[in-house]
Amino acid sequence: MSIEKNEEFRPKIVAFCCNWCSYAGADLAGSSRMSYSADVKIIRVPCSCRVNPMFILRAFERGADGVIMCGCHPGDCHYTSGNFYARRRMTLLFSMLDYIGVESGRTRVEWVSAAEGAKFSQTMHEFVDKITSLGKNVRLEDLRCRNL
Amino acid sequence: MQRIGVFVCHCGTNIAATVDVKKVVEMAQHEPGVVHAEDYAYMCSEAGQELIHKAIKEKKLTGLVVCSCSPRMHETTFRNAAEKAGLNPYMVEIANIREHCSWIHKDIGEATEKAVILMRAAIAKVNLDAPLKPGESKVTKRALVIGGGIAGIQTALDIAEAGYPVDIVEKTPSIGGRMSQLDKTFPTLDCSSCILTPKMGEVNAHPLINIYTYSEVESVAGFVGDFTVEIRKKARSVDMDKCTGCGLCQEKCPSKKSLSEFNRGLSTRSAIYTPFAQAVPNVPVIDREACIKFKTGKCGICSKVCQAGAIDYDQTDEIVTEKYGAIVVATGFDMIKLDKYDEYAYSQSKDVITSLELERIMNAAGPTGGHLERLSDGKDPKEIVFIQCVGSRCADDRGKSYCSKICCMYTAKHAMLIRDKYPDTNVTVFYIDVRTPGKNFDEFYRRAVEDYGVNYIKGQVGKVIPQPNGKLLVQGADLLDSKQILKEADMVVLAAAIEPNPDVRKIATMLTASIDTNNFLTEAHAKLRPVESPTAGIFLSGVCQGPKDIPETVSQAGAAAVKAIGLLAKDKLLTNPCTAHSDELMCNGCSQCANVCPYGAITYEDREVNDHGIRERRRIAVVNDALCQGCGACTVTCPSGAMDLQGFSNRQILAEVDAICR
Amino acid sequence: MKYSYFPGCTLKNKAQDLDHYARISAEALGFELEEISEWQCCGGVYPLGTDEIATKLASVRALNDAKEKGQELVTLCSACHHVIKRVNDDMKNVDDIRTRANNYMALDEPYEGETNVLHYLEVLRDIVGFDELKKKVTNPLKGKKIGAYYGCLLLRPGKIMAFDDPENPKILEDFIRAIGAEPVIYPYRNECCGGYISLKEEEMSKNMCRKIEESASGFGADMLITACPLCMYNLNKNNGGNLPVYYFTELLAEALGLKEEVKEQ
Amino acid sequence: MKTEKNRAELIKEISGVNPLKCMKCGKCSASCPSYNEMDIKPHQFVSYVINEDIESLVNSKSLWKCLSCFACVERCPRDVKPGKLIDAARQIVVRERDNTYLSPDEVPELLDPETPQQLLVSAFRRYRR
Amino acid sequence: MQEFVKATSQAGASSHLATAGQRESQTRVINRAKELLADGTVARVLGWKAGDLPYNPEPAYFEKEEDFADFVYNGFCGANLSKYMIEASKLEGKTLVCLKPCDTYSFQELMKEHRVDRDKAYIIGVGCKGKLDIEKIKAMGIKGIQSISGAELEDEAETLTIQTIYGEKTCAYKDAMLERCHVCKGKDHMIFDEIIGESKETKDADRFTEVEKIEAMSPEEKFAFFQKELSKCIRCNACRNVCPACSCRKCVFDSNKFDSAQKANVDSFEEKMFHIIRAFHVAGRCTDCGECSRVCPQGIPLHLFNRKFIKDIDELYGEYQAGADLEPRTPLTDYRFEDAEPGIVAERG
Repeated sequence: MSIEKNEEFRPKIVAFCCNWCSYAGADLAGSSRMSYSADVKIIRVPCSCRVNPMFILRAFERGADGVIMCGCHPGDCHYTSGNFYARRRMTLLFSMLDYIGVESGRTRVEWVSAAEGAKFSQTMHEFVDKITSLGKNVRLEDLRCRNL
Repeated sequence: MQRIGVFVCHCGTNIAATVDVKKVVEMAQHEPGVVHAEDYAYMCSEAGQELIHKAIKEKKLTGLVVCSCSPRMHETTFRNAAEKAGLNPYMVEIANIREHCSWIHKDIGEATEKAVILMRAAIAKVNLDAPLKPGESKVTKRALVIGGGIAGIQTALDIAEAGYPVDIVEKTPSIGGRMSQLDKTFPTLDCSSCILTPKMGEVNAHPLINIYTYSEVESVAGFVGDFTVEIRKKARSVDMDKCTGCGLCQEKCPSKKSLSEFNRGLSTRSAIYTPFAQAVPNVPVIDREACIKFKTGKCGICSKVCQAGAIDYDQTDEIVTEKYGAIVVATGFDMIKLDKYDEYAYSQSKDVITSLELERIMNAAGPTGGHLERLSDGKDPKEIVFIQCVGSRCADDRGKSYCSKICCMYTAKHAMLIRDKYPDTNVTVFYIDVRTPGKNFDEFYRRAVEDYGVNYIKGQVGKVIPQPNGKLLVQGADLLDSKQILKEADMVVLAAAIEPNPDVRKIATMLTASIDTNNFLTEAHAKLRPVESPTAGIFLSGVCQGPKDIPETVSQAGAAAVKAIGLLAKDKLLTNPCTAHSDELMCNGCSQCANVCPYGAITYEDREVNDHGIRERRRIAVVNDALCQGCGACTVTCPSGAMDLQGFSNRQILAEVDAICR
Repeated sequence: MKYSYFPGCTLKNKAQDLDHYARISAEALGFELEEISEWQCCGGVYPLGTDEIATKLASVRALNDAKEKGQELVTLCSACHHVIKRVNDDMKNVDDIRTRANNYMALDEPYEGETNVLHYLEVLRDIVGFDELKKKVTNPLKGKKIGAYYGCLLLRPGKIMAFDDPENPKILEDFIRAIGAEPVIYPYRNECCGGYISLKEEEMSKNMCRKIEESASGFGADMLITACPLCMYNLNKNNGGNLPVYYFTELLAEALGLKEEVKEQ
Repeated sequence: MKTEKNRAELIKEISGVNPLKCMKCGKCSASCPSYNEMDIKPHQFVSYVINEDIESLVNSKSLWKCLSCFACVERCPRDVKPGKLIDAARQIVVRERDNTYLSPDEVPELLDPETPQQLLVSAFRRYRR
Repeated sequence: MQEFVKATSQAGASSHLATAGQRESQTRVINRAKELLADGTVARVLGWKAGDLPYNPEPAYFEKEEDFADFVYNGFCGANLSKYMIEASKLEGKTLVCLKPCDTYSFQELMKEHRVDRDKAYIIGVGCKGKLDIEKIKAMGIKGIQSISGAELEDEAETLTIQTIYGEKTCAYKDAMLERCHVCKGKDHMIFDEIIGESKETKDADRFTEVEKIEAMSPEEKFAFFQKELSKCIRCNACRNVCPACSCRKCVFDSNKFDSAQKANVDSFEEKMFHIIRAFHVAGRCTDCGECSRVCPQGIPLHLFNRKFIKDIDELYGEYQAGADLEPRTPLTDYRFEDAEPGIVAERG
C-alpha cells in the first residue's frame, strides 16, 4: 500500500552556506553559469559555525532528504576559527546520525572558497546524485510536519 | 504581523528569461503577511527603487523582500532605498533568484518553482525580522605601517601629509627595503638610491612619522578604528639618542666575518653594523650572534671607541603598546630559495648568481665596487647568460604558480646596462615569453635588442654544466630555430621567482587578514577594492598583495594611504548590528560561549534578574557590540539557546528551513 | 638486521662477482641479505603507461614477499631499484593500479605498498652510516680520485625515488670519502649513458658515454664508479681507454679487505 | 575505431598527461640528451597530441630515440612530462602492430660477450609488447 | 537444594556482621556531619534519607540533629548529588555534600561552568564499592523484598542477602551492580574536603563494548534498534532532570526560541531529535555518570548516546574525561587545524 505517487523522485536538499566563502562560491557558480540541480536550496548564514545541529535535524524532520553545509576552508575562516568549531560539531552530529541508522550520505560538509564556483557546482551535483540514489528520507521525517 | 512588500526583478532577461516572474508575483500574494507584490525590469535602477519607495509609503510596509541578484551585489542598495522611505534597513531580505536560480537552471518550470521557494524562505525570514540599529565605535587617529620598504615609506608619507600620525615598524635595522638594494631602475635607468634616499630622509624628518626599526609586531588586538598593537623593539645594543653615527665602532670591530645581508651574502660586515651607508636611522646594531663581547664576554672595543658612550650591552627587548585606527601591511618580498633548482648549478658554481645578487655586483657600493666580475676568479665575464622564469609559472611544488612580473623588465635592464658599460661582453637571454605590459616597457625591451644587441633566445635552459676550465656550459633550447644550444658562458644569472616575505603569514594571522595559498594577502575585491583586506581597517601596500614593480607599488601605496586616511578622517564608525545577544533569563553563565568567541567580545557580569517574580543575582553573558562581528559561534555553543544572533536568529533560520522543506 | 634482497638478472648472471661483493660486505657491516625466493625479473624498465599492470606484477610479488616476512626490501642494481620503487609507489598511491594488480595477484591480504624499498647505498647511508663504514675500512683507497656516475634511474623522478637531490646528489661522493678515496664532482654524473639504446643505436650511446668520461677526466677523475650494471657496460664498452669503470660494491669489498676472499670463492 | 582522435585520447590516457598544461617553455628539449637524433622534438610531442596528428608521431624516429632517462620528466615545470607522452605513443605502436622495433632474430648479432641481461630485457620491454 | 540452603544461611550469618559495618560507616559520616553543623562550618547537609522501601533512598537536606535518624548511606545511594549543589550554592552558608568518586567529576564540571560555588560546598568524599540496581535484582525473580543486607559500604562480602516475603534469597553483589559501576572511572575523588570510607574499583568491562556492537550493525539494524528503544520514551524528562550537565535554566525543548517547545509525541522522530540534542548539548561535558540510564522509568539505555559522543571525541580529538580537571576548554569549544573532516563518518563506513 503506497500513497506515494509514482513519479520521479526529486530530493529536497538544504544547503547552509557561509556568507563569506561558500555563498560567494555559489554566486560564482551562478555567474559562471555552472548549473546544478534546482533541488538544492541555499540558506545564507554568516559562518558555518552558525549552523546549529537543531537546524539540520529540523530540516530532516520537515522532510529534507539531504543537508549539506559549506564553509570557508579550514584556516581561511572570515572569523578565523568558526569553521573549526563547525567541523567538530558536524563530525560528531553526522557520526551520531550514522549511529542511529541514518545513511551517512545524507549529510555532508564541504569547504568551498569564494573562488571555487566550479567546486560548488560539482559538489552539488555529487550530493544530489548521492541523495537521489539513497531515495526518500523516510527514517527521520515527522509525518505530522508534512504539508503544513 | 508584518506588512510585507515583495518585489521581483527581471534583471532584463537575466532573470525573466528563465523565471516566470509574473508567476512568482502571483504566488507571493498568497504568502502570510504579504500585502504588496510587483515585478519590474531593473529593481536596482532609480525607477525600481522609486517603486519600492512608493509602496512603502502607500501600503505602510513593515518589511521588504526583493527577489533579485545576490545580496552580495545589491543588499546595500535596497537597504538604503528602504531607509530613504523611512523603513529600517534591516527589514529587507533578498531572495537570490539570479546567481542561485535563473543563471544555473534552464527549465522555466523548475526555475520558477525554485524562485518561489527562495522567495517564501525570504518572506518567512522577514516575518521574524526586527528593526536593528548599528552601534558606534571610535576611531583612533593614528596609523601603523608594517614594513619600511618603498611601499611602506610612500604610504606613511601620504598619510602623514594628510595630517595623521603614522608609525612604521621595520624588521631590519634600516628602512629602505628591497629598493635600497637595487642599482638602477627600469624603464628610465635612474639610480635607485638617488631616488629612494631623499624619501627615506623625508620619512625620517617628518614630524608626524615615527619609525621603529629593528622591531616587529608582536600582537594585534581590537578591530577597525581601534586596534591595540604591541611592538617588540629588539635590543639594538646601541642607544639611539646618544649615537652620532660616526661609524668608528664598525671600523674598529674585530669581528668582521659575518655575511652582509644587504649584499646578499656576497660580502662581509662587522658584528656592529649599519646595513648600508645611507641607512635610516644611521645608528648601528650589534649582531649578538657574531659579537665577541656577547659570545665570550671579552672585547668591548666598540664601547671603548664610542665617544658618545652610546654602546649599551645590557639593552633588552622592549615592548611598546600603541593604539591605531588603521593598519597598512607593506611587508614586501624576497627571492625564492634555489635549492630545488640545482640543474642550474646555483649551489655548485659561484658564477651562477641571482638577479638580485647581480644588482649588488653592479652597484658602486656593492661587494665588487660596481665592477662586473666573476665571483670565482674576479675575471671580467665576456659571455653572460640570463635564464628567465626560474621558479615562476610552475605547476609543481618546486616553484610558484604565478608570473613574478618584474623579471622580464629587470633582465632587459641588466642586459642593457652590461652592454652599455662593457661593450665587448655578449649577453644572451633565454626566455619563455617576454612580458612587457607597462608604459614604455616594450620600447625598453626593444632597445635592449635593437640598440644594444642583446641576444634573446626563446626557449628554456635544461642544465648549466660547470666545465673543468671554469666556464659554464649552458644547454638550452632554441624553439624558434629548432635547435638544442650549447653555449659556453662566464656567468649565468637566474631570474628567480619572488615570493612574499615569509613573515607575512604570521602577521596576517595576527590581523585576521586572509591570505592565499601563495602567501599573498587577499584583497577585499580583486577589481574594485584592490588595496583593502576583507578585514576592516587593514590595507595592503606593495608586493605583499601580489607581484609589482616600483611605479605600481608606489601608486598602490598611495591608494592604500588614501583608504586609510578615509578611515582616519571619520570621527566614529557604525558597527554591524547583526551581533549576538544573550537572554538574561535563559543564560546559565556557563562561560562556554566565551571559549569560542574569536574576538573576546563576551564577558560575564553578576546581575540581579527578575525571572517571573524570582529575583536573584545571576552570572550573565554580556556581548560587547563593538567587538562582536556576528559569526554566531557562541549561539551554537549555548545549550539553552540564550545566545542568539540578530539578523540571523534561530527562529529565522528555522523558518527558512521550514519554508524550503514545505 | 636482516633484509629481503632482490639481486636482479644481471647480478645473478653476467656480474655475479658484484653480487658477492655486496653480500660479503654486508656481512662485514652487520646486515644480512636474504634473497627472495623465486624472484622474477623486474623487467629492466618501469612501464610508464598507467594501464600497464601485468608488467608490474613481478615487482609486486617481490614486494609482497618482503611484506610477508616483515622485512624491508634491498636492491642493488639501479634499474631494479627504479622499477620496484616506482611500482611500490603506484601500489601505495594509485588506486586503479593497486586494485587491478591485487585482482591479478589474488593474495590472502591485498598488497598496498607496505614494504619499504631501500637501495644498498641507502642502507650504507641511513642504517650503517658512512661514519661507521669509514671505521670498518681496513684498506682505504687512498689517493684515488673517483668520479661517481649516478645515471638516471637512481635519481629520477626525484619525488618518487626520493634518493638524493636529483640535480646535485652526494650519496656516492660520501661513499667514496668513506672508503678513503677522493670524490671528483663533475656535471655529467647524472646525464644518461644511453641505457638500453646501446643495443640498436651504438653511436648514440657512444657519444653520450664520451661526454661523461671527458667531463669526469676533465675534472681529474682517474676512475668511475656506478651502481648500475648497464651503465657500467655502456661506459666500459665506449671507453676511450683510460678511465676504468667499477661497480661500487667491488670497491667497497676492496676497502673492507674482502675482495680477495670473493675471488677465492 | 582507430581514429586520430581516439588515438590521441588513448595517448593521454596511457600517459596520464594533460598536454594542455604545457606552456611551451622548451625545457624538455633543452634537457634531452637525444635531442639531435629526434625528428619530432620533445616539446613538439605536446602539440602533435593536441592537434591529434598521431600518425606522424608513431612514424617518427623520435619514438625509438628516447632513452627514458627522465630528464624532461624531472625538470618539466608544468607537470606535463613529455617522456611519458613519448612512451605512450610507443605503446600504441607496439600494441597496435606486429612489426615491433626489435625482433628476436636480430638479437644475436647485436650481442657481445659482455652484454648484460639487463640490456636485453630493457630493450625488449621498450621495443616490443 | 540442600546445598543451596546451607550456602544462604552462611551468607546470612556474615551479613549480620556487615550490618555493624554499615552502621559504622554511616555513623562516621553522620557524626562528622553533626560536628560540622554544630561548629557552624556548614549550614546544612546534603545526603540521602531512607525511602519507604529498603532500596529507594532519596536525596535530602539535613539541617537539625534529629533529621539524621533517617540518614542512610548504602549500596542503593546511586543518586549523584552534585546537581543539587546548583541550588544549594544560592543558599546562605556552606552545604556539606556527600559525593562518591564518580560524582566528583560532575561537581568539577559544574564548577568549570560556574554553576556551583566551591566556597559554598564542604565535600565529604564518601567511599563506594559499586552501587546497586534494584531492577537487576528484580529481574532475577526476587520479589516481595522486605530487607537487604550486604549493600553496605564497608562490607567485603560479595553476596547480598535479601529477606523476602517468600523467604531469604541471595545474589552476588556484582550481578546486582548498576551498569555504570562495571565501567567505573576509578576509586579516586577528584575534589573533596575530606574522605570517609574506603572505595573499591569495580571496573570489569569496557564501556565502549556496547557502542561498538551497535556501530558494527547495518544501518537498518541500527535504525531498528534505536526505534525499538526510543519508542518506549514517554518524555517524562527524568533523564534531563537528573543529568548534572543538563542544567540549563530553561531547556531548549521548553523554549520558544527554537519553536521546539514540547509537544505530545505522535511520531518517533520527536524522541530521536530530543535524545540526539540532549546528548549533543552535553557532549564534551558529560562525565558518563550514568544517571540518565539509572533513572529512566522505561529502562532505555540512554548512556549509549552519551558514550557514542565520548568514544568519537576520544578517537578523533584525543582521550578526554569531562570533570577530571578545571581546564575551561572542552572538546567542542576547542579545535586543532588538523582535525578530522566530517567526511570521516562516511569513510569509516
